[in-house]
Amino acid sequence: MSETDTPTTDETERRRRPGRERGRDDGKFGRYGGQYVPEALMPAIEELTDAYERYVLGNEDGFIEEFRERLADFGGRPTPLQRADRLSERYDTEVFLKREDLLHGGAHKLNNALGQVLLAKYMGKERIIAETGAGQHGTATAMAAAHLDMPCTIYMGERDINRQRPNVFRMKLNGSEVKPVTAGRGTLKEAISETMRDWAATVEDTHYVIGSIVGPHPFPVMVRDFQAVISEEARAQSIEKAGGLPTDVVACAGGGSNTMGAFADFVDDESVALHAVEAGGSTLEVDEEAGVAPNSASLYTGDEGVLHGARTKLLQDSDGQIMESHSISSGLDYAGVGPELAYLVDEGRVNPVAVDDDAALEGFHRLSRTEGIIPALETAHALGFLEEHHEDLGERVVVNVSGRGDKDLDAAIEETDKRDIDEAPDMSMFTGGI
Amino acid sequence: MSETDTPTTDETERRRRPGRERGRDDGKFGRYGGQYVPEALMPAIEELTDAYERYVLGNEDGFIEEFRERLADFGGRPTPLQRADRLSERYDTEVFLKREDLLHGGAHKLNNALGQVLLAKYMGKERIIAETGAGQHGTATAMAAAHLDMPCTIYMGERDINRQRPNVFRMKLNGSEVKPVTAGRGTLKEAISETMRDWAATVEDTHYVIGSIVGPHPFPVMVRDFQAVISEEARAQSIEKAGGLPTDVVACAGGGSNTMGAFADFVDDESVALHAVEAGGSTLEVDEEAGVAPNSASLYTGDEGVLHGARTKLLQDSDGQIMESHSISSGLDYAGVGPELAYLVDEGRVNPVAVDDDAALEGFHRLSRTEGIIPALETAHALGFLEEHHEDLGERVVVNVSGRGDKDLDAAIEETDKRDIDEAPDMSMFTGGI
Amino acid sequence: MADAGNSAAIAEAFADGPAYVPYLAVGDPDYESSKAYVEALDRGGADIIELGLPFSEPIAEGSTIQGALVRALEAGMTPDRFFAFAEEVDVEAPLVCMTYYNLIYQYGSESGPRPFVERAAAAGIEGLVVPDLPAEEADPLREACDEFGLDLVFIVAPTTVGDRLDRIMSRVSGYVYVQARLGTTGARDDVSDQTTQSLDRLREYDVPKAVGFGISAGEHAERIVAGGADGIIVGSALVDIVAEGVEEDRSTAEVADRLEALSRELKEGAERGYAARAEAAESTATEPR
Amino acid sequence: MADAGNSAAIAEAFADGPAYVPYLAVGDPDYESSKAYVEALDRGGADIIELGLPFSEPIAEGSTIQGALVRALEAGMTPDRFFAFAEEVDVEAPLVCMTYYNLIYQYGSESGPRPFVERAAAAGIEGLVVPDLPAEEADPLREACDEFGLDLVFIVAPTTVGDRLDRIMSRVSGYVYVQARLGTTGARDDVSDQTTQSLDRLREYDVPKAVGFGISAGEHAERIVAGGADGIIVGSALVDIVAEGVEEDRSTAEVADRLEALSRELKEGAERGYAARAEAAESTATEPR
Ligand SMILES: Cc1ncc(COP(=O)(O)O)c(C=O)c1O
Ligand SMILES: Cc1ncc(COP(=O)(O)O)c(C=O)c1O
Repeated sequence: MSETDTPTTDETERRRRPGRERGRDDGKFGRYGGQYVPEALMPAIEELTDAYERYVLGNEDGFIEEFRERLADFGGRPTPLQRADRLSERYDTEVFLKREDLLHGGAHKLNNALGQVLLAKYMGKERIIAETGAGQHGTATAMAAAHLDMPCTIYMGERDINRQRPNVFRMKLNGSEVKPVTAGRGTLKEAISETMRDWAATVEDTHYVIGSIVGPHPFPVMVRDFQAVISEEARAQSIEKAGGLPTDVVACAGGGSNTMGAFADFVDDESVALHAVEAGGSTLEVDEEAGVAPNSASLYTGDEGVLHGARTKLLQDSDGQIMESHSISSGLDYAGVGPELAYLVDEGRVNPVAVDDDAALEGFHRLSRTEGIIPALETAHALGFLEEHHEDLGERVVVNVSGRGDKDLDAAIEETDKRDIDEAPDMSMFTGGI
Repeated sequence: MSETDTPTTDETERRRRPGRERGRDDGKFGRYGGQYVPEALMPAIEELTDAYERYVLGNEDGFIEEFRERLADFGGRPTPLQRADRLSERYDTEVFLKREDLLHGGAHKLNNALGQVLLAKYMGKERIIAETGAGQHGTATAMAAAHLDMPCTIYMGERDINRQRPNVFRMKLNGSEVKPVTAGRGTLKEAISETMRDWAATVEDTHYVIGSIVGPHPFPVMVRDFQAVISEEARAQSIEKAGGLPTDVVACAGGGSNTMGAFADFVDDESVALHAVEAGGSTLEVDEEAGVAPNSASLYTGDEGVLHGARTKLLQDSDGQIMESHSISSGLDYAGVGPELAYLVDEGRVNPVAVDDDAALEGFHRLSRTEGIIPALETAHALGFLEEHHEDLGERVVVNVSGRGDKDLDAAIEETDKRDIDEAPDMSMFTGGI
Repeated sequence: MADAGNSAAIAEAFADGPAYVPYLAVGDPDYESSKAYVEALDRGGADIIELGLPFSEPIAEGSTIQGALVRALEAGMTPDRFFAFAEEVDVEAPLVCMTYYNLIYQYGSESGPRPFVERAAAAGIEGLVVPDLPAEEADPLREACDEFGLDLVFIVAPTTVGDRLDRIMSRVSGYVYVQARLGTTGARDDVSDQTTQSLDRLREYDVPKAVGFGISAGEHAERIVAGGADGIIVGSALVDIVAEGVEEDRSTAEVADRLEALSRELKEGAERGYAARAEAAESTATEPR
Repeated sequence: MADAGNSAAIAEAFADGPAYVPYLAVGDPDYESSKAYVEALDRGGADIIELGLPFSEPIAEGSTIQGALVRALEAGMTPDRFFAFAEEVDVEAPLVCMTYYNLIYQYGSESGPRPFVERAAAAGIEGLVVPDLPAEEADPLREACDEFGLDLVFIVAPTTVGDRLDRIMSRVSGYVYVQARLGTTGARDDVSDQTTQSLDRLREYDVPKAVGFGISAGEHAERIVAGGADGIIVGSALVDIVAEGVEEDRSTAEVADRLEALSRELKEGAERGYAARAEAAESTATEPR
């Protein structure tokens, strides 16, 4: 509590700096952002924009206090900023870990899900819907909905359901309905379309909880503002613990919510370098013919386009069709990225980097073995970056540990099996899965 | 931080009250406790007693500060004391949850594991060993050992290894060696014997991290002192949040470490009722012939005896042979219990209760569905108690949520399948496991 | 009314009598069959034909049309093949292209919508509908449409009121696509109250109102036109016939016949509705009270 | 030395020459075979026989003896059957019962060790070894033993020094069980330095010293006795023969023969060691320098 309480005045001031204000008024980040949605959703989006301005920005009815209190008591905030002793030694620089893996549910996702479900309650909505791919956002939303006593439906591709049964069970335990989406390939893309479809028919009483800083305005700013607690805490903790601002902040980027959450409060601190680490997959080459990018490096390799309600950087073929992306970590496996990150990359404020599957898997094993923290495979990309680029970094590096890896044990076994990784344990008894 | 920092003077004083001092000098809790171990282990135990007195009680070399700092930064302390809105409504009393499920690793076990591994380091030991049943203590120890860069070997029954593969994988990811114990039935009992055997041969450079408030002195007091942070925080939080001490504290009890952790700082507060909830299993009747107690209610139904180094209450047949215990939750499945709890029960200070498998499973589903927290099946017993006895409780009840239930999804599916539980979700797609 | 738009042919379609505006996804289930199907719509009495150019993430479509777009994509449909199709297909009704903004934005080497519109115009397309393009973001496309003589159709929902409605209606041309109900596309059996309210709200705007979303039979068409619509837009009910044809392995000719038959039914329904409305108007006019 | 204990028979066993003290778990693998095996030890020259009464949690045993205890428990061994066994078995060597404290504590209706000791005495048991009972907690058992004339044997480890050693040695009677090395029971091939050091440390105490843990052959026995031990305790090496018999399905007679043979070897080894020691002592006595 002391971390967030002490610098209150500072914080209020900081929340008014340009980096924190960006996009709040019109949903634009330079050329990116906007509201590219079917007309039927516009009223919902306008209502949400209005609610965002009143409750989140204006703190009407004490929304912000309730949000922070619930994040603390239910979510477990503040999360620690931990010095990683052995990584610090390995890289001969101070490495700090922002421990979002300790948040209730095991990832940063709850910051946003709790904020949105609470906002829906303030708006008088009676029902929550959300899409989920691997299930992380779905489980966070289901938890928040149970906590706040809101009926909740989660759309999930049928193929994803079969791959992520433990997460499906967790959502159901929390009382959410999980609706299988059978269209197309039965993955995240189709689940998003189906959720939009539900929303279009039920806007009046339903709120759609988007899971990252993507989608139409106000989602990108709103999700960023909910996730900004990561950098608000980390900034104060770094000053208190390490005696100053970090030189570098590193976060993985799928849609980019943990990323902007970790960056938000540092954007205006020009001395702090910001590194967004995307999934380089197996290669950065794309297969135009098959419409497949074997990576999800939309910031690093993508072009401007319009997807899921916003103008941003995308993985697309020359016609503008969205490519199928690929990553060892399902949470990074998305062809788009938040418009704010696209903007900050164009501006040169954020450094986009791609780390491939191999390096991420090594990062996964390295943190598990040397620090006693099993990271999510998403987070593992940020750790892969550290290994590859530590010589280019300053003397105080904060890495956002966006989530824990318990959800990834099966994937880690399967992928480790295919490779020869120094820091991996003897895997023989696990061949064939857990 | 504020919760543990603010009442420092109070705390120092409280740590000297009779309830906190009990057993520290001679390892005796009335007739219980002691050091019933093979002579070969005595020097190790004396060395440990000495180290416990110097570092843990005497704070030599700043042990306590380092322990607290690592618990905060690595472990995620303090954990919140959360008001459970819907349970409060349901029972018409204020229900607060002490969220040990948010601790790194997902259970209270790390408080102790981190304390002991750190102590081993202060003692100059070079190697850690531990036993584990379901794997919770093993994973906590493996994490702590990785964090503190200590080689670690975990003994685990072969049968348990096959039932708990994800936990085995987590330990290996953290760099621990997991040694299968093939003797006997290949479960916790045999793993304990095997670990003692290792220790007897390696006492000079090895520390044995016992996982609960059991075993010979100084383990029961030491583990209690490490776990006492739970009640230290909860007491301050209850005063701060709810305006006073709780009327009741409820915790499940296997060996009893989360239990004494949750009770320790309240033992001297006579107004606070302390409820230790044991696993009632399928029935409290025992099958003398087969040597099987289909429960693990050693406080509630057991007799005095000597097991694993201490005199305490046990499940045993009339000859004194230890019975095989049973519970839906593997963490409570132990025929003994901490000697301090045995004493406090005899004194009438702690109320022993048994909650059966059915009620525990209902508690598991109830908390998941209504509060958005999936509890460990161990914890679920404490929630079952709340449902059955809420009318006998006062107006402010603290329940210790000793761990999260992610480890129990398979067991929950299997057990829910056999019953008809109102609050359970539709389980059809999960029949046959995840 | 007719002079509200850029395209004379579209204006013409609403000029005398109600417009029947069918929709099919181009290339569903393959290029050649699709051509036969679109021509069947024309024979069935289409006044305007909306041709769907498939996008990989069709967030505004119901599952029926989503299915059609997936089939078309899998059979290799691209913007260039779409334009070739528009050039080759032998129909009298003017063609309107319905697609998502990213395809429009990416087309050609120059960034922005102009190359797409230029190419569409060359292929004989008379108008565009872009369900994910809000009025606020539409100016560049609006300009390109004006430059090349295309109409830009917008969708208004039952929830579109006040400022939003004004903003849209100030940019629309050709016709306005009146979404009959909340929800996405898909054939339904009833006619919604929301339709009537939307038409009331739009009365003051001088542009043809075509109602779509969920129309599946002649009787619906009749009631909707009787209720004041200047046209009806039918998509899912027609796509269902194509999908069924794929499932049941029907011949192209048979599917085409069914499309033509349903078109005829819808068109006739619309005309009956129009007649009823004219009658009602006349009786109100002659019997004022 | 001999008058240090309660049991004359035990004192006798150490009186002239080294004591060979074999151990077997009673009831392994069944009651009758076990009787034959214990009798074979006697024939093989046992001076004292340690009988293991199986406890479900034998934390001090190596896996060999643990296995034996599990087999015996599964075959139905209980304290009462153990006492019956002690009464029935036909041996000359005095019997010592080795078990864990919980079984002693729980026996009979009265709480505490007295009923167990009383019954043991009645069954002809001459002494007790309780590996999980520390000297500090031993007074009630010590008293009962004194009351009924049993010896109470304690184990000292290589790490037992100073105060702890004094505390133990002030309570021991009959003989002291010298643990040859760290670790738990189990047959090994070498003789440890720790043994020699332990024996040195114990020289000042006036009670027979029997060395155990890991002795498996006559030669070991010889070296240990030559090094100063008054007796050797052998467990795992004998239990291995029983276990092998179970695995290989050998006849009781064959297993008994093997036990007898190994006993003879061990006993002879011990005697050789004793002779060597006596010789060395004599030569030191006659050639002082
Ligand atoms: C642990 C974790 N990290 C990162 C991500 C990527 O999402 P974002 O880029 O929005 O933070 C996810 C998504 O599921 C995740 O679960
Ligand atoms: C979550 C949880 N709660 C409770 C227990 C029981 O242990 P104790 O009684 O020592 O707290 C365990 C043991 O594994 C556990 O994992």
